[in-house]
Order: sequence, then C-alpha cells, then structure tokens
Amino acid sequence: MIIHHPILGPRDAQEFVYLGDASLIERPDGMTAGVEVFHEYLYQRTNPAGEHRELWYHEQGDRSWLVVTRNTVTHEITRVELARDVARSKGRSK
Amino acid sequence: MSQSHRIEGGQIDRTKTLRFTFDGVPYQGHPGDTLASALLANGVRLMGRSFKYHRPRGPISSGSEEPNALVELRSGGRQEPNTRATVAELYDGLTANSQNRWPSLRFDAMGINDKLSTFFAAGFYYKTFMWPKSFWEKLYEPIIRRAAGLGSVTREEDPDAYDKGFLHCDLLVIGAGPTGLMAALTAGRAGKRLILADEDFRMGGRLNVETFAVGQALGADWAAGVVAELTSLPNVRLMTRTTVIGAFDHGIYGAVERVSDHLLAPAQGKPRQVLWRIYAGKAILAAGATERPVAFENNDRPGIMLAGALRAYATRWGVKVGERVAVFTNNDDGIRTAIDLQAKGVDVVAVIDSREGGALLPGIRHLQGAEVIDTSGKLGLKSVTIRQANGRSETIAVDALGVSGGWNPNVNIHSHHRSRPVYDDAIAAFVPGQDGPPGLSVAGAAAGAFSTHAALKTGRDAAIAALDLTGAAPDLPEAEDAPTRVTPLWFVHHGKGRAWIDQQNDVTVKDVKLAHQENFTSVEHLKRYTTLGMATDQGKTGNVIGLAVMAELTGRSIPDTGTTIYRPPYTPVALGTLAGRSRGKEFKPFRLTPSHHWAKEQGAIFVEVGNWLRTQWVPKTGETEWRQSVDREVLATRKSVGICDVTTLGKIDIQGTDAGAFLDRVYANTFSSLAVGKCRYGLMLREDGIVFDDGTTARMGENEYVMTTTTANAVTVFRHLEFCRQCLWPDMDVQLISTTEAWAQFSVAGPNARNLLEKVVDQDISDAAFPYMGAGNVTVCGGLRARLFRISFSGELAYEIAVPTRYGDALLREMLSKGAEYDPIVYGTEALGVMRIEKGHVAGGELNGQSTALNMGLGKMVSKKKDSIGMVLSQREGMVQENGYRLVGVKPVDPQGKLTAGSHFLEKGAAAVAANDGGWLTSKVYSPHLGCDIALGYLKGGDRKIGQRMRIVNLLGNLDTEVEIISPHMFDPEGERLRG
Amino acid sequence: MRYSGFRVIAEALTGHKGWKPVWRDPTPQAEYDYIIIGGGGHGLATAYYLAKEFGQARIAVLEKGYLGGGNVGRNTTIIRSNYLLDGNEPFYEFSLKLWEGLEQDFNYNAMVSQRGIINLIHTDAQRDAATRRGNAMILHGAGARLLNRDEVRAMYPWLNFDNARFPIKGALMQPRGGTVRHDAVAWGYARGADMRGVDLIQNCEVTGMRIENGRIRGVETSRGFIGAKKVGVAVAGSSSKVMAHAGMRLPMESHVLQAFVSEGLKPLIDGVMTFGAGHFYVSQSDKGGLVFGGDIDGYNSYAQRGNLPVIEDVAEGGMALMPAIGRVRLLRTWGGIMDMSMDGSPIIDKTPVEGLYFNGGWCYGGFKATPASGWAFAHLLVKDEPHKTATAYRFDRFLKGLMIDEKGQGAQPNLH
Amino acid sequence: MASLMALTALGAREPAVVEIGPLRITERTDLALASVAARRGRMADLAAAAQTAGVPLPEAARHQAGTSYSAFWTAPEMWFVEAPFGSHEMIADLLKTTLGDAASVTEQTDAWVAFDLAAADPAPLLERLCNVDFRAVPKGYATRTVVEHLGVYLVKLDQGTVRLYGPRSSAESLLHALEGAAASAW
Repeated sequence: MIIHHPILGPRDAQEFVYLGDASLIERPDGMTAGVEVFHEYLYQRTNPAGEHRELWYHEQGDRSWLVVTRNTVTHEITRVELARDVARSKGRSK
Repeated sequence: MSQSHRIEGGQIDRTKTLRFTFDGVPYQGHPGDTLASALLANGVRLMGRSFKYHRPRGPISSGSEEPNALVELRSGGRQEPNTRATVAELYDGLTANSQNRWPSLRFDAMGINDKLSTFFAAGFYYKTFMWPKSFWEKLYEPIIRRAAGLGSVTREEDPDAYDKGFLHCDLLVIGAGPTGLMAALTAGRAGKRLILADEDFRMGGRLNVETFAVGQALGADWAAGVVAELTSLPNVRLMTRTTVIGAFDHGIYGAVERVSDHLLAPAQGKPRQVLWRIYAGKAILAAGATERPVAFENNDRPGIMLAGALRAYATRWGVKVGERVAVFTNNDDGIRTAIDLQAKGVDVVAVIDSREGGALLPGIRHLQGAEVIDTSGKLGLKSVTIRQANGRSETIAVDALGVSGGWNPNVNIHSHHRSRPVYDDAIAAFVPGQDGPPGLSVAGAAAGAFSTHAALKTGRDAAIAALDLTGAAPDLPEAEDAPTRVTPLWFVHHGKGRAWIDQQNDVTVKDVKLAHQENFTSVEHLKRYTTLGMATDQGKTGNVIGLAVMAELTGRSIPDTGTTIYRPPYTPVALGTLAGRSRGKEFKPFRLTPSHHWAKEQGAIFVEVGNWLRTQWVPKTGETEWRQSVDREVLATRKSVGICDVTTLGKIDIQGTDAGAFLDRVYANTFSSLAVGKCRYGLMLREDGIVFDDGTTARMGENEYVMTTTTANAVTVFRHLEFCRQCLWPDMDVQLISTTEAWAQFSVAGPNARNLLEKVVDQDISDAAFPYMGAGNVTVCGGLRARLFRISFSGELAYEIAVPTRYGDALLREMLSKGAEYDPIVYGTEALGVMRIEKGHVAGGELNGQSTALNMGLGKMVSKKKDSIGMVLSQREGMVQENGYRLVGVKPVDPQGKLTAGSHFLEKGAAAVAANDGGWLTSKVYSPHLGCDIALGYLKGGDRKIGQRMRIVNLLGNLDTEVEIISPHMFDPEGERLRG
Repeated sequence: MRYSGFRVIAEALTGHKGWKPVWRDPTPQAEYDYIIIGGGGHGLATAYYLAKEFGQARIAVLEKGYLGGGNVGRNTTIIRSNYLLDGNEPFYEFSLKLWEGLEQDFNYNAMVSQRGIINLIHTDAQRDAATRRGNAMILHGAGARLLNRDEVRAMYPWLNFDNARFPIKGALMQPRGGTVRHDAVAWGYARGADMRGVDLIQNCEVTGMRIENGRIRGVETSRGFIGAKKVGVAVAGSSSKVMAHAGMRLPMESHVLQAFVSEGLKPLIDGVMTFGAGHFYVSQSDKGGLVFGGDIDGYNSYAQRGNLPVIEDVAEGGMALMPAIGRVRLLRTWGGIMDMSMDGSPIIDKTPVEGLYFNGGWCYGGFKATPASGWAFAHLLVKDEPHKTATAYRFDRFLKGLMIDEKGQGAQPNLH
Repeated sequence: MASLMALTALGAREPAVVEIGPLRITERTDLALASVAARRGRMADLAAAAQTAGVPLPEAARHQAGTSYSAFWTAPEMWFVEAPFGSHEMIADLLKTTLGDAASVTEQTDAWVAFDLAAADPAPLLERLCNVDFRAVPKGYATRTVVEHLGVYLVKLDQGTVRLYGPRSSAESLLHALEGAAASAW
C-alpha cells in the first residue's frame, strides 16, 4: 500500500507501523473517567467494512503519527492527516 | 540421432550447438530453444508423468501454462523440482531429469494407478481409510504421502543469491506482444517513464510465432524493430525474462526477473533472480491469451498439444512435433495451425473441425462437424479416432494432434483484487470484469480483442488513456483483423473413457460428473472436491472446461455457474527470490555493542538479544564449563568490581518545558518532582494496566530527562511516547529523540566500583558529591564528555558510565588497566542475570506482557493522584485479586536441589493436575553467593506464602524439588551495599 | 448413506452410480428453533452437535456463499492444543480430543493426522517460556515434550543448524498436534448435519435481525425473513458486520491473514513446525505442497487478499530456517479475514439480546477449535450456560480485567 | 582533550574505503551530528537564532549545505545538523549555546555510521537497496528509508554522491548489504 503523507507525499506503507482505530486519540481523562469509560475507549471497536479512520506511525520516516481514512474492503485511501492536527481538532491540548 | 525433428526456420541460432541431458541421455539444441523445444527437436515427446494416475505425458503448450512437462532441472543444491520444460531456456550443460516416476519415465511402477483408476474417483479418500482408527497415521497416510508429490527437493542449501529491488515508472506494461509493444511505443515516444516486462526471453509474444505481416514486415521483425526503438529511449526500461507476478495495493506490482536461469550458474556476485517491487503510476495488462484444449477420451497422450503450441514449435523453434499431424479445432485459429504446418512441409493428414459449414481448406482433408473421440499410443500418440458428421468413426494414424478449443484471455492479474471475470459469449471466454486493481487497464487479447489489429489498436489506446496523452500517437501498422469464429465445444460426448480437463491433477469429465452427482456444484466446491485447477499450472488451460462441464450438468449457463478468481502469483515463484538476501546469517542485521571487539579478542561467548549480540560470559583460560565463568564473574563483582556493557538498553532523550509533566503521564509513578541531577526507577504501564516496561530515568536539567528502557522494548516505548506526544497531548512542549547508539554505556558494580571509576572520572564522585541515585554530566580521562548515573541492577555499589560510542572500547580498556589493582572483570548477561535475580529485580521473564505492577510487588508505585497511562484499567477487579499472582523468591530446601525456569508450583502432596497449579518460575539461576539454585516466580497468593514450603515441578524433565518460598530480595535485602 | 472402503469398492465396480448428494439444498422454512448464521466450520459443527449431541431439531444454517467458504476453507489446517493459559488450554484440549474421534463420529475421512507439532526454540528465554507452556499442557492432560537441539536435528537434519542467525536450541513438541484436511471438516459436518435434518441454506445472506422487546424473533435474509427462537452467530471474520445488525460493537477488528502453498513435492516435512525467530510455520500436505504462513498483514481489512511485504517476510523466515527450499516455488497465496480480538482469545457467550448468541473472535486459531467451538456453542444455545471448557470466553472479561492474553500483547488486535 | 582513542563504527582505527566496480564507499568519521528540534511554539525564535548562527533549517525532505553547518530535515520542526568533527566535536554544546532555549538539542554523532557512496550513476545500486526513486528526486533530497531491514537516512548530495546514515551498531551489516548490492548491480 501507499500512504500519501501530508508532508512527504507518497510513501510505502511498509515504512509505517499500524495501531488501529483513530478513536484511540480520544482518550478519557483518568482523573474523571472510570473503568467503564476506559473499557469502551480501549476495547470496543466499530470495525467497519468500509471507510475507516485509523492510526499509522511513520516509524521508518519522520515519526509522524497519521490518521488515514481507508476503505477496509477496497483498501482505497481517501484522506491522510497529521494525527496531531486531528487531536487538536478534537479539543486535545496538553 | 540428433535433432531428428528439426525443420527449417525459427528464431534459433543454428550456428551454435548447446549440449544437454535429459534422464542422463545426451542431446543437442540451439540458443533460442527451450528445454521442451529442444527435446521435441530430438524426437522426445514423453517428458513427465501425471500426479495421480502416473499417465505418460508430454508438453501440451509452449509457455508458462504448461501442466505436464515438469522436470527436475539441474542437480545438487541447485536442483529445481517442477520446472516447466516449456519455459526453461536451454543452456550449454543443462541437465534435467523426469520426476514422479519409478524406476523410470518409460516404465513407471506407479502406472498401476491408471489401471485402478475407477477406485480413485474424485474424493474417494473422504469415504474410506477410517478403520481401524489408528491406521490412518500408521498405514494409509504414509503410503499416500510417499506416492504423492511431484518433484523432489534436495536437502542441500541453495547456493545462489537472490536480490530484491524497487522500480518506479509512470506506466508498467505487462506483456510485450503486439498489444504491449504498441502501448510501450506510444508511451515511450511520449517521454513517459515506462517499464515493459515480459516473461519470455524474447519480446514479441505471439508475433514471434505467427507468419503474418505487421505493416510491411513479418510480425516478428516488426516486433524486433519496436524493441530496438524502445531500447534506444532513455525513459524506457525493457525487462525480458521478467514475470509480473501480482498486482498489489495502490499500484505496486511484484515482478520476478530471472537474471541467471539461462546460464549454467550465475556470474560472480550476480543473483539468480531478482524480486522487483514496481511502483507504477498506471499499468496496462497486455498478457495475451492462453489456448484451451477440448476434453475427449484419452486426450492426454504425448503428442497431443494445443494447436497454437504445435504451430509455435514449428514456426518459432523449427520443430515438427510429429511426422503425421492432425488438428482438432472449433475455431479459425486452429485452422491457422494446419495452414502454417503445411507451409512448413509437415504432413497435415486431417483437420477435424467441430463446426459445420463454412469454406473448406484447400489441399487439406478438412472434416467439418467432426470430433475426436479417442486416441491410442501408450507413451506417445499413434492414432486418433474421429466421429464424422455422418456419425461414422474412423481411426487415423497420426503422431501429433493439435487441439484448439478457443482462447482464454489472461485476465489473472486483473482479478488479483478479487475482481470476477465476466463471460463473453462472442469469444466463449471470460474477460476482465469490474473493479480491477485501480490504475490497471487491460488491452489486446487479455481483454478479449484477439486480432492483431485489435491488439495494436487497443494497446495504443490504452496507453493514451492511461497517461492522458494528447500529442501525436504512433500510426497503427496494417495487420490482420480476422475474427476467431469460435463455436464452443468443451468436451466430446462419447463412451465411458476418461477425458482429461486438468491434466496434471488427473481431473476428468467423470470427476466433474461425480461432483455434480454428490451436490458439489458450487464452483468452489467443484474445485476443492476434484482438485481441478489446484496443480502447478493453477488451471490456466483447464478451469474453464471444468466449469463448462458443470454448467451443462446443472443446466445453468456458464456465467451462472460462476468462475473462480485468480490469486498471486501469476506463475509460481521461488521462495529464495521472495526472501532475497535475508537468509542465513543475513536473516536480520547484527547490532554490535561498543565492547564487541574487545570481547571477541577475549574469546567471549555471545548471545542473540533481539538483533544485538551481547557478551554472555567471558571465559578465562582453564574454564571448561560455562558455570565456572559465570560464577567467577558474579563472585568477582560482588567481591571487588565488575564491568558490563549495557549499551543495548534503550536511551531516549526527552526535552521540553513539559517534559516532567509528560513523564508523569507515561510513567505510573511521578517524575516531575525528581530533582535535577537525580534519577529514579520508573514503571510504565500499557493502557490496559499491564506493565509495559521499566527503567531508570534521570533528570539532567530543568527541562531535560534521559529515559532508559529495556533492551527489548526500546523501539516500542519510543513509538508509544510519540503516540502520547502527538495524539494524546499534542500541545505539550516535549521533544524526543533516541540516543541508544550514541553512547557506550557500562555498568561498573561492586564494592570497588567507585575506586575504579575515580581512576577515570575527572570529577569528585564521592558518596557525598555523587550520592545513590545521582546522575549528571562528567568528563573522563582528561576532558572527554561523559554521563554518570549511580544506579544498581546488581545490588552492589554501582554506576553506569556513558561516553560517546566511538570511545567506548577505549574507556573499557582504560578502566581495566587503570583499575587493575582492583582485579576488575568484565561480566556478561549471565552474571548480570544472576545478580539481578539475587536482588529480585524484574526483567524479561517477569515483564511478560501479562503481569501487573501488583503481580510484581510494585503495586504501590502506581500513583492514583495523577492520571497516567494504564492507571484506571489496572484497578479492574480481575487484576487486583487477593489470591492473584505475586512475585516470590524460591530456593530449594536441599541446596543440591535443582530448579528450572518454567517449572510450576505445586503444594506438597498435590497431584500434578491443572487444578493444583500454583504458578510458575519466571527466571532461575545458580547463585554462587547463596550456593544453590534460586529463582523468581509468580505464585498465586505468593505474598502470603513467604516462608512456606512447596514443590517445584517440571513435568518435561521429571524434576520435583521441595522449595522454600522466600522474598524476591534474596541478597542484601536492606540494600546496604548499594548505598555504600 | 454410510461411507466405507467396501462401499467405495462396490461403487467403483458399478460405475459410481450410487453416490448420493452429500447435502440437500432445502428451501428455507418460515421458522426454526435454531438458526445458525454462518456455514463455515464452526457454524456447521454447531448445527451438527445441536442435532447429534443435544437432540435438537428444527435447525437451519444460513450461509451467504457456499458451505465451508470462509476460514475453514482458507487456513493452514493445523490442529494442536499447545496453549498456555487456564482459560484456553482445557478448551483446545477438548477440541483435540474431539478431532481424535471425529472421523468415526461423522463417518467422513477428514484426514486428521497427528504427526506432531514442534515450536522451535532459539533463546534461553524461549526455552523458559516453552517449559512453562509445556508444563501447563501436561497439567491439562495435553502432553508435551521438550526436545534438545540434537533431537530436533535428528528429525530435520537439513534445517539451518550451522549458519543460522538465531541458532536452533531445541523445540517444544506436542506429539498429538497435526493437520486435518480442512475442506473435509466442513463437508463432514455438513453431511452429518444434513443427515440429521438440519437445513443447510446456501446463498442466503443475513441482512438484518428482527429484535422485539429485547428478544430475537428471527433474521432478515436475501431470501426473506426467517423466524427463529434462538439465533447463534458464527461468522468469524465478519462478526462485527453481522452483530451490527443487533446494534452491538465488539472488542475486535477484522484483519487479513495470508497463507501459502508451494508446488507439490516429494515428502520433506513430516509434521508441523514453527520458527521461533521469525514469522513462519509450515507443514506438508498429503498432496505434497508445503503449506505455510506467518503474520497477519496488520491493518484492518475485509478484502480477503494481502500484500507483498508479508509474503516476503514469510519467505525470509522460511529461507532462514530451511535454506534448501530456495528453489521450491510458491504456488498460491490466499487471504482469510480474521476476527482479531483484544486479547487474542475467542468469545462464546450470550448477548444482551435474549435468544441471540455469539461465537467469534477466533483470531487465526479458529480452525483447530472447530469441534469444541461447535460443541460449546451448541451447549450454550441449548442450556444458556457456557460449556465447562469455555467459561472464560465471556464478553465481560475485558471490563473485569480477566483477559486471556497468550502473547501478552495487550489490547492491540494486530499483535496477537 | 581526552586520552582515549576512538574506534570507527566498523571497529577500526581508520575509516573504511571500499571500491566495488564503479562505486566508492567512504566511511565518514569526520562528521559531527546533532538533532535540533523546535520547542513547542518557538519555531520563529529558532529560525531567527539559526539564521544568525548560520545553521540552515531546510524544508521537509531536504538537505541544505552551509559553511560550517549543514542540515537535513528529519521530522516536523526537527533537523539533523552536520558539522566537521574536528572543529565541532562538541556540536550539541555549541548549538545549545547559539540556539538557546528555543530548541531542544541532542548529540547524535555516534548514534550513526555515515557512508558516502560515489559513482557516476548510483541508481542501479540504490534501486536494489531501498524504495527511494533516486533518478527522480532532486539534488539535496533527504529522507529516511529502509535498507536491508535497517532504518537509514539517505541524502542525495549530488547526482553521483549519496550519503547514508545508518545505525552505528549495525555498521558492518549495512556495509555488507552495500557490498552485496553493488556486486549485483554492476
């Protein structure tokens, strides 16, 4: 597969390490959320057959974490964003 | 009798003679020959035996679709089983042997299977061999396994090298027949980066075979002209002997280039084959079409082949397969074979044309509405029996028969993304369907456009479309544009004999009928039940016929019956090629420590730790047992001082104004409160509350920390930290970089550790100036920058000292010589393990990805006062059970008693059953200090069992040892030594 | 129709005219007591045991494609019970015991062949882990042996012993491990179920679930609504898709696992072997092909096809272990879709919907589990209680912190 | 300064020079290296300080040569800065002093082994080693890539010269891979 890195352009997916659903960005706050909320966050997956937003890490590249929107049936990639930007757009900061 | 069947013409170099042997018999051929063409030129038709019935077989094709003519090529470590003689390029000195026969190809004892074939109907084995139960492994299966298989593998190492590589292009053209050449010419002239790949050693495809003109030239000459032009273009890469094996995601194609297979052996330093990963902006599949036979009784005898192959042997290779030849066809292309052969002076005794009507061939006996119903000739064709339109049968003596049932477009690569081909009634064949690999278009015969004109035109158009070309395109040369005129004929209805569909796997029309009778009517069931299409040719010639037979039996149309799709690779690929250079010692790169060269001089024993080679121990003269060395290293360290290379531990530089706050989030314990110049043991959890990693992290400055990870987790911890930094807390001011290899780091441990270090460190490192858990920048040996950490994994007064890696070797030698008065020794990973287990420090065996801080006795380290990764989920009920596993120390009651890591805990007197399983030993060593085996283990409720006696049982080694459960801190539990 | 050697001979002598269809193609009835969604190995085994062992009737299996077309038809055919953890080992041992009597039980030769499995050991840490595992196996009655280097060498002298990057130091062996002719498992169960009146309905895709007041009433299918008192889902690979019809999210991801077969060869490898220093495992089929595999491709996928890097990675492992196979050719690759669960272990459990039961999350270990999975799922469907060997396979184990994580990789499905 | 004798990454006193066909591989032990990363929100400050200090901070995927300092981009807001080892052995300290608290600076000199590859056309070699489209990328291109399982930085210094930074501990394996590919390429 080829991932069009927002900074570096097309790169072979072999340079990346896959993590999983991009919802892993939305980690609850451990001081307020309990076991059930963390359970939902860490374990439950939508696992769609179709468009999937997922985290890839450019380990053999610039070490950027990316959010890749990819179709799990065709493997077509329609969007690639820096995970940091996505995280900020979700209101994450420090 | 040399080359008795060689006739005039062909693209072989008759000025040179190549010698080769088949089954030990010497023959001659010419450059340009394949093994099959050369054997046929020598009158050899029998080249193999079938898989199941061991039927005598010759080649049916002249290409990679060949199911029959499989040989063991070469010998020794280079022996290649199942090599298709039809594509094996002849070279001087080639040796080949027939396979799957005993004692010889002509007299194969297993040929008895053919006589008993009625007992070996499709799937018979599913219905028998079940009694008595134990006989399957003992009797039936061993017999079946010995009989099965095709070629044999030598047990020797393959001596040849294989390479891999990466290519980039705007356009990949797969196949260099008329379609591919025209596409390439169009793109090449437009200046596009182009790769043209063809599996043959000569480009041109069917143009090398056909006798008609393209433009003003013979087709082959036109092709040669185009190849010459393309060769002159700097933007074009022509790759002969290169098979595109698969279409993978996003325009990545795999291709195998056979660099040296046409040579006796690869040239010095050169690989046998190269696996290329081609990154193609666009691709055109111009793979042509494969002729298919017709199933009729005994249609598998040597001498019966595809009509196009019969023609190819005559025209391209100058070989007549037989003296008296007939052609059996249902389409006009078969007719072409008769015409070309006759023009070559071959005696064409009959054309058996299943179609009715139309013009009769002049000068040839042309029987219309006729079919071949049987053949004779045990080891090679002697006659065919035909049924004429009027129903009369007749036997005709022939020694070769060309069969054409039409042509199947080579859609294979187009369906590698699971696109299903669709049936085209006009050509009675499957053509590419929808949803093929994005960026891949199909042209020419592969798309069902069979005439030469259509090939040239669709090739050109495909290139224009793929690349959005706007300039002038090359003119199309004049070429034949004749229709194929095929009237489907899949199998000849006649009698009770066997008519082969899949020749290698011996699948006959009868087998398909039986599958239908038993309701294995889905195309996938048909394939799996009969093994149709599962042979080395993957059904390139037979699949469609099997499908058509099933369609007739079920009364459904062929499209309704379905089709199987093709998967990579297009043709089988040597595993060596797929592995490239990653084999033997080169399987993974080595990582060498800064002390490696010193250790090698000392005769050290090394151990693989991931990709690292670490010193396991350093034997001294006279030491014959590893334990002698390890015990000595431990005792010498505890007595005076020992040095260990710990460079392999991961080191991560963490800077930024939020570095401390960041560490508080990623570690279970707190780091923001750590004073500058101090270090602290850190425990890192995964989000699921399981311990991820541990290590000491030092605060080198207000906004600067150095984190240490375990050797094993250095990469995964770094990745995790980047995840936390970028995805969870994107606005924290934290910068990370690995410095693992930048510093050579040595542990210096033992009562004389400080004394020794004082010989090299330029600053005051007294206990007052550099207390326990101190950390800081120092210099050594008169000003070399260094880092010093006062940390201990051994329980001794200990430091870790780091210098830039290039000075590591020198620092080690300097410490050994400057500190000689303390008799320093260098210890390896074994002694390291002994000392850490004596101290109850966790390492690999305990950090197993299944254990919590609580399990390790470190539960209190998980701070609840702050949010950190894993804190919440570490509190789940199943992970805080009172009777859960706890880390304990173990020693045998009898000091002579033995322990083994991985052994399990049982109570005294308890039966060795799972219900009594108390846990297991994670790590075990011999402690020279305590004079007995000691171990760490996870024991259920272990914290409440200290002082109790249990048994340690290893059921794999008949070990049953009474032990005492003790604190994991087995040596100097108060830690007086390390604070000394 | 009972199969036997005599029958084969008798049919051979009379032109094979007497063989009957192995299963019927029934029209779906309006309602069943049990609907099993998924005509793969687990679904067919469940139906078979429901009828045979639990005496149930009015059972249908709904299959969207053809019987046995899922992972039971696309795996590397290995059976073993060499598991480590208490939650797993009794279940897989139960499964192995069922394999050992399976052919006589369903009168179909699935070629269950216990030629042994060895897991090669390359480091001391691996030996310690193998010792722990081997002891756990013996404690559970599964049997195990620890082989030293010489014993491995005696078995396969042509492995890379002398020039290995990671030397072979021994192996953990389960002599009872082996292989089974995978398609025959599906066909044997299908035939056995059909003979006992189970309706096996092919080309029938479930498109929805009718749930009223928290209770399942039946399923919508491409062939219309079919009512049911109880519905069991056994569609591993597609579990998330099917359970979404009931509004459920699952602790799993779908991933592609590729497998490979070489051209046919004369006997080279007798048993099953796994390489402990890379991603590679191999056996040789009775037909002669080397059947081998490695890691999953590693990203969510429903595509049933993989990519080149994993093919290369597997070949590298193979060549590192067996330098003699350089000229052996890879014939065919295929990809199956795995339910990769959050701890690498399966789920056989009730759901919040009354009458709806779930069986999935088999990761790439589902084939060997087929008999026990079918049996345990049938048990659950009939008795509403988990089978004694499957009590740990609950949905709530993640909430409770009772993961069954053999590899210790945590909640990252692609690492299991 | 110090009395300790350095060893090269290949364990020798002197850097290696290897010639294979038209290729010359030169081990570079005379380069000092440090990573420079902008502190959060301080990119402008860093850029200004770098400009003053003569430290180039090229855009993504680029290498830029300077008078004493050269640099290539490695990650968002992060660079590897090169300088002559003889004059800049203390490169990290020097850069910290000049760049101040706008940057996080870390010494990287000995984390890497550097090989300069020189040939009239290195493409036949590189296409056997990594997926970089060497013919297409411009002079000054810098990227991280993978060579025989090893993560390396590749810098196209000019049409015929390539610098590879590989993990120092694997210097021997990397050189071995280069030699094998070179023998195959030419």
